[in-house]
Amino acid sequence: MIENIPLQYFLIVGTLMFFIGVFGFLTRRNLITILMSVELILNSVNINFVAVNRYLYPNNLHGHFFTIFIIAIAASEAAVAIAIIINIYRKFSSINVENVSSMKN
Amino acid sequence: MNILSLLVLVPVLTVAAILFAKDNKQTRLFSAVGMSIQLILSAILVYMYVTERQAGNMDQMLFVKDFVWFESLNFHYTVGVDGISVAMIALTSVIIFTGVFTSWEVLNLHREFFISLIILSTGVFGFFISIDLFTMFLFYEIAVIPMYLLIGIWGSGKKEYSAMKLTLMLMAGSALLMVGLLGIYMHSAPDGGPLTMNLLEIAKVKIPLDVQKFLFPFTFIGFGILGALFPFHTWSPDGHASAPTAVSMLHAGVLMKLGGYGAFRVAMYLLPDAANELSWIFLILTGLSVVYGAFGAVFQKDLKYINAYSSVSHCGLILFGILMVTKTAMTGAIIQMISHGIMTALFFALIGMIYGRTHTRMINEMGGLMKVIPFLGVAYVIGGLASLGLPGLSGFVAEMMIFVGSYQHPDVFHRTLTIIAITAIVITAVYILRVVGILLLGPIKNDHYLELKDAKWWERLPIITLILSIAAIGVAPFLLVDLIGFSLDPVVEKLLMIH
Amino acid sequence: MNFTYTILIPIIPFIIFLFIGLMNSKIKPSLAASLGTGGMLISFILSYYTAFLYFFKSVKVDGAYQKIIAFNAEWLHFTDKLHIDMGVLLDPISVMMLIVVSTISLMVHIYSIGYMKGDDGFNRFYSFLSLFSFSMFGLVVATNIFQMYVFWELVGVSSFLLIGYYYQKPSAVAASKKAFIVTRFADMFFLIGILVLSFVTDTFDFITLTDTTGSAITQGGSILFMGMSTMTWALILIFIGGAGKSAMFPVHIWLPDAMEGPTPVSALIHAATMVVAGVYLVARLFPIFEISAPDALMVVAYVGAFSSLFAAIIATTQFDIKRVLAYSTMSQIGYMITALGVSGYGGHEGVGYMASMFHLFTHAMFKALLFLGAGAVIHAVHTNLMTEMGGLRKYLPITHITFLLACLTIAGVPPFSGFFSKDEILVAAYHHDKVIYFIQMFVAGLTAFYMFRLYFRIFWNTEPHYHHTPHEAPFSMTFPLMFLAFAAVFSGFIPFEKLVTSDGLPLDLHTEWEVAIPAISVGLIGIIIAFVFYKKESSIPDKISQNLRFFYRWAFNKFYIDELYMFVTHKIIFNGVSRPIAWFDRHVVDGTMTGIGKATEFTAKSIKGFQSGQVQKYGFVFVSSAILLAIAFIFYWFY
Amino acid sequence: MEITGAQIMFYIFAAVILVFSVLTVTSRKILRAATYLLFVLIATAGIYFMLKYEFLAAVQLTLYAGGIVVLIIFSILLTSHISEKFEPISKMKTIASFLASAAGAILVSSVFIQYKFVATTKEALNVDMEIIGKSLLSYEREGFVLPFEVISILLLAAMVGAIVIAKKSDDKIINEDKIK
Repeated sequence: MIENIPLQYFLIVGTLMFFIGVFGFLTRRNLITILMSVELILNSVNINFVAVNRYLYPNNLHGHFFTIFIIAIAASEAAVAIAIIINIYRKFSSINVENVSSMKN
Repeated sequence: MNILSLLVLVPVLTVAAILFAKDNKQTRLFSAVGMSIQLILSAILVYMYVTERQAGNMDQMLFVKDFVWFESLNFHYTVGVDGISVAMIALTSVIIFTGVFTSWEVLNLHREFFISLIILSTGVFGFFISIDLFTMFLFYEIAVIPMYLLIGIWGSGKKEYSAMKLTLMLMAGSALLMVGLLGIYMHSAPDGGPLTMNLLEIAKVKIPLDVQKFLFPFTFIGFGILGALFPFHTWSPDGHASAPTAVSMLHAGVLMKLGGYGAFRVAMYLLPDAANELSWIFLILTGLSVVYGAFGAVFQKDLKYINAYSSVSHCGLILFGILMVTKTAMTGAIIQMISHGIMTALFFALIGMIYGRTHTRMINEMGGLMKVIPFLGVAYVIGGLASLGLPGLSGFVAEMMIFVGSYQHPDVFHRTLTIIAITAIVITAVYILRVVGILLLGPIKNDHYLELKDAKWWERLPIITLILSIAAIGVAPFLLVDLIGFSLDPVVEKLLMIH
Repeated sequence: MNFTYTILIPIIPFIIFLFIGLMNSKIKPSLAASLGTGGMLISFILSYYTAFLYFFKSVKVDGAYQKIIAFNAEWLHFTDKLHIDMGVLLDPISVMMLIVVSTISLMVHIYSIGYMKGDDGFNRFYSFLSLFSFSMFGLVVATNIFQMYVFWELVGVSSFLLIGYYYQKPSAVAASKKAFIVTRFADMFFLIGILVLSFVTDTFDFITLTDTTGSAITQGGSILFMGMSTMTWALILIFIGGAGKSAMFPVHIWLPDAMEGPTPVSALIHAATMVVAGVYLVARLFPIFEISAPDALMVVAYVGAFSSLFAAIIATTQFDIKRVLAYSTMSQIGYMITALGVSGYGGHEGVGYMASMFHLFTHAMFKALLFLGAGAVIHAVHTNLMTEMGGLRKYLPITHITFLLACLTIAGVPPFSGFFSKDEILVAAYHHDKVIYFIQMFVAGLTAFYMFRLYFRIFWNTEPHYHHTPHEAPFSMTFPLMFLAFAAVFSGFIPFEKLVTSDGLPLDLHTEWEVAIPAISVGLIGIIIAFVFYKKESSIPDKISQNLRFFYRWAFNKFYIDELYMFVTHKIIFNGVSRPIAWFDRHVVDGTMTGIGKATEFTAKSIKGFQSGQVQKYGFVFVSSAILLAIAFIFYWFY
Repeated sequence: MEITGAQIMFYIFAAVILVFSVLTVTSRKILRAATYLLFVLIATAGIYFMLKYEFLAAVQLTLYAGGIVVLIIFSILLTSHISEKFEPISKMKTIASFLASAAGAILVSSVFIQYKFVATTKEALNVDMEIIGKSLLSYEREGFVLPFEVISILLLAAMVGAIVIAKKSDDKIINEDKIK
């Protein structure tokens, strides 16, 4: 099914997605959108893992399992992050990163 | 138990006892008892040392004890004393003893004050007994750090600023010193074999001249900062002005001597070639600071500032004598350490007591105090006379040994510097008499001074102790010279070998 | 012959000093006085006994008096050759000085019982007197130059304490401070001189130093700088120290002010004993001066001559009787110094040396007498100013007679002692240097004039209105007057030339009338002028001072030397050196240190912005740096 | 060159991923951004299908697209007004971030394009549920039991942590106010 698509295509998609995520991470100010950017980054990495696994080392499943673990970690991360976001929202009535600066000074 | 380790242990136990003290009375009682024991102990040490020497023990260091501390780096806890350290230990125990009594009535945080004070003295005692550079440095830091608390908490005036300045400058000195000491350590075994921090071992090794020249400034300035080496002395006036009485006493009396002692024991002894090559720079600095400090004192109005600048002048003379590399001048420098230690402690004690009565340290606000507080007045005059080098008191002996010793130096350069330094004795007379004239003599300026009370017993005790020490050294200097005896020989020989 | 007991002479006053000083407030004044006086009496007797033994019983070698070390112990060890010893050296001059010091000191002790009666600090006064006596004895018997320096400083401090005795009086405090600092300034040169001397000769010991056949004396002949040899410099420096104590120009300014002290102190310290320490010092080192540094000796002679003239001129213009005496003292010490300066070593050449010592002796007696007499006068009328005195001969008969005798002595009227000693000095000057001879001759006339001016103003002249009738002092005060008057009159007959000479050998001297007659006539002229001017109230002195207004004012203000010193110390040293140094230290040196601290703080503040706590900023920096690094590495490795 | 169906599929997925990724990070309405993220995640699952990792694709759909996105949407609803629009982002920041990201993307892509990947010659593994399950619980070679356990503990910890953090603790807040 993938005979005609070179590995590089997948990798480039992953790369572009990664840097779009980075761009989002750097520009967005809402904590939740930042979280979403992070999800994008994680996903792009997953694509790379999986593609490399399939194309270069089909004899084992390392990339595959790594992706599974990353998904699990992403899930826990999202849970904790959202808990923190909600807590911050309670305290500052905002989830704008620039407003959250009580550790400064 | 080795008597030297006891010297460190007794203050530690005293601190422990103070922790269990119930109230202020017990606190100061414990401190007084502990420090009296310490005083007796040092007297015993002097006696033991003298008997040992008379019995013909010619080792460089006596009562040596050695424990491995960090085996992998070959750091040891090595203690031992020669005549110089014994003299310095005796000085320290006298000063801390009197210091405890002068702080009999500290107002707040009594217990914490005494604890810090005694920890400080632990560091000093440890420093003087160490012959391992690492142990020495460790105790040095123990002595320097409580200073910050003592000035910052119990001080007066701009105390935070002064405490910070003092601590930072001394820490900068420690940093330089650390470089120097580690450098020496790294070159302590040129032929392979384990590196060592032991002074006596390193002294046998010949460190290459280039390395010595690199390390000497670090070591000498590192110790010199504590010894008020010009231009690194500026912590001293502010620090002393802000410190509480006992702390000023201990600091000017003992802590500043750590600098001179260290410069002599480490910088000069271990790096003799560099000392010979580079001493001219420091000689100029110290020679100038002798005069400079005296001139600086002439114009001050605050009693403590006057004394601080006078300390700069006198401590300059210590380093000056050490750098002169003649045995007489070095002996003089050691005696000057002791003499200045006692003298300046006496001054600071008196200033504290006068301040406690008049609530000012500005000399132009006081006058005619001799009439109302004759005991303190007379003591101040005696201290002043000792400071300006009156024969029969300790200052004279020290100064003359330094001057005569320095003038025996074969180089014209050294002799010229000696003459410059001698001019300070006139300026010293000027500022001492100016203070005595304004502060003690003349008509009484302020009516409510008429009601001032003269010294109480706990004030008389330290002052009499200090004056007796000054007079004893002044009248019978040969005892002290004998005690120091040939302890200087290894250093002088090492330094002269290169000539 | 064993002289070891002589160490008791200084030790006894020292013990008494300690006792009275420590027990200050606990003992009665009468006990202090009797202890002080009693102790002094013992020292006095011992001194006379020593003198007797030394001059008449001791063994002479080739007819010369030997230097005897009665006691010597090492006190402070510098090097194997240089060490301070504490000891007792007996030779003609030190034995003579023992006599002078013990006599005057005993008289002053006795006198003070009456003079200081009822004073607050009576015990303190006696303890200081004892301290002074101890130091002065220690000074005169010094076996080495450093011992001398030690006691030199101690006499300095006793002088300081005694001048500042009335310490609640600001002028006394200022005077004591001035005295100490000025002499200290001179002592600094003394110390440097000692160091230079010991450096070239390798010894402090007087006997080694002054051994005319030894090696020490020939050292240091090389030129040091300004065309003078090291030895010359050393000795000039040492002489500056002596000049400081002996109030020679230009370091004399402390002496007139020192009259703020109690009068017995002025008599003891500032007339008879301490101020001649400089003379004694030069005499002590005389062989070196004469043999290896004649240049230095010439300096000594001219400084002495100039000082004596200078002081005598000022003395004629002063009104404070103690100041007149102070300048007179300075002038007379100038005489002694000059005499040493014009002297040679050994034989007949050494007549100046002998004359100087002779004059020192007689001067001590008559000047102490004059001061004690002045003290009795002040005691009676409670003022120092001669303008408020007059006609006192009726009220103070004993004082009057003794004072007159002292004035005749100092004026050089034969057969009083002053005549003999002054005559010898003039003889020595006559043979050595005519300029000095004429100066000294003129000064002799001036001396007679101002002394009799003083005498007539006090005891004759118009009597002012006294608040209460002056009365004669008690016996404790008049006894010393009479004793000293006796000494002043008759000490001229002591055969000094047989006892105290430069090389210990007796001299054969007879009066040289071609010098003596002009001297006597000059003295008489001075007395007559004073008689005309001041016997009765007269307008001539005012007229003269009007005509010589400029010069008079100059002299009256002591030639503005004090003002010059004030200018130098306050304007130049204080404002020009000390204040800038204090400023420099606070602002430049400390400023640099604080600046380093400030710089750290500033750096911290400026980079604090980077640590904003904003994750996105961190992220941006992280990402861009990572990319830049990656680019850099890739290009570095692959291209 | 003939265009296969697989290629078309890939291009569609890639286009969806990239377009919606961009929309996710640029949209000024937060709920829309979340929706776009959902599309990205689904397209990613499609890519997994293409690579014949069906299990992974299923996990991606259920856990990511299903779980996490729902979680995010919940938190959006809790903390934001749906109609709220973000303030526009400052130009400087956008340009700087864009430059950094673009530079990174170009760099990494160029590396990928230039690098010659070499595939292993070993026989491919047929990925079925049995192998996946055995590998996860095997402690031998090619076994993943240790990371599996670690990840389970992490999940537990995260769960506990999330609850503790999100739990309302009134007294603590009051205390902090007092300190201020």
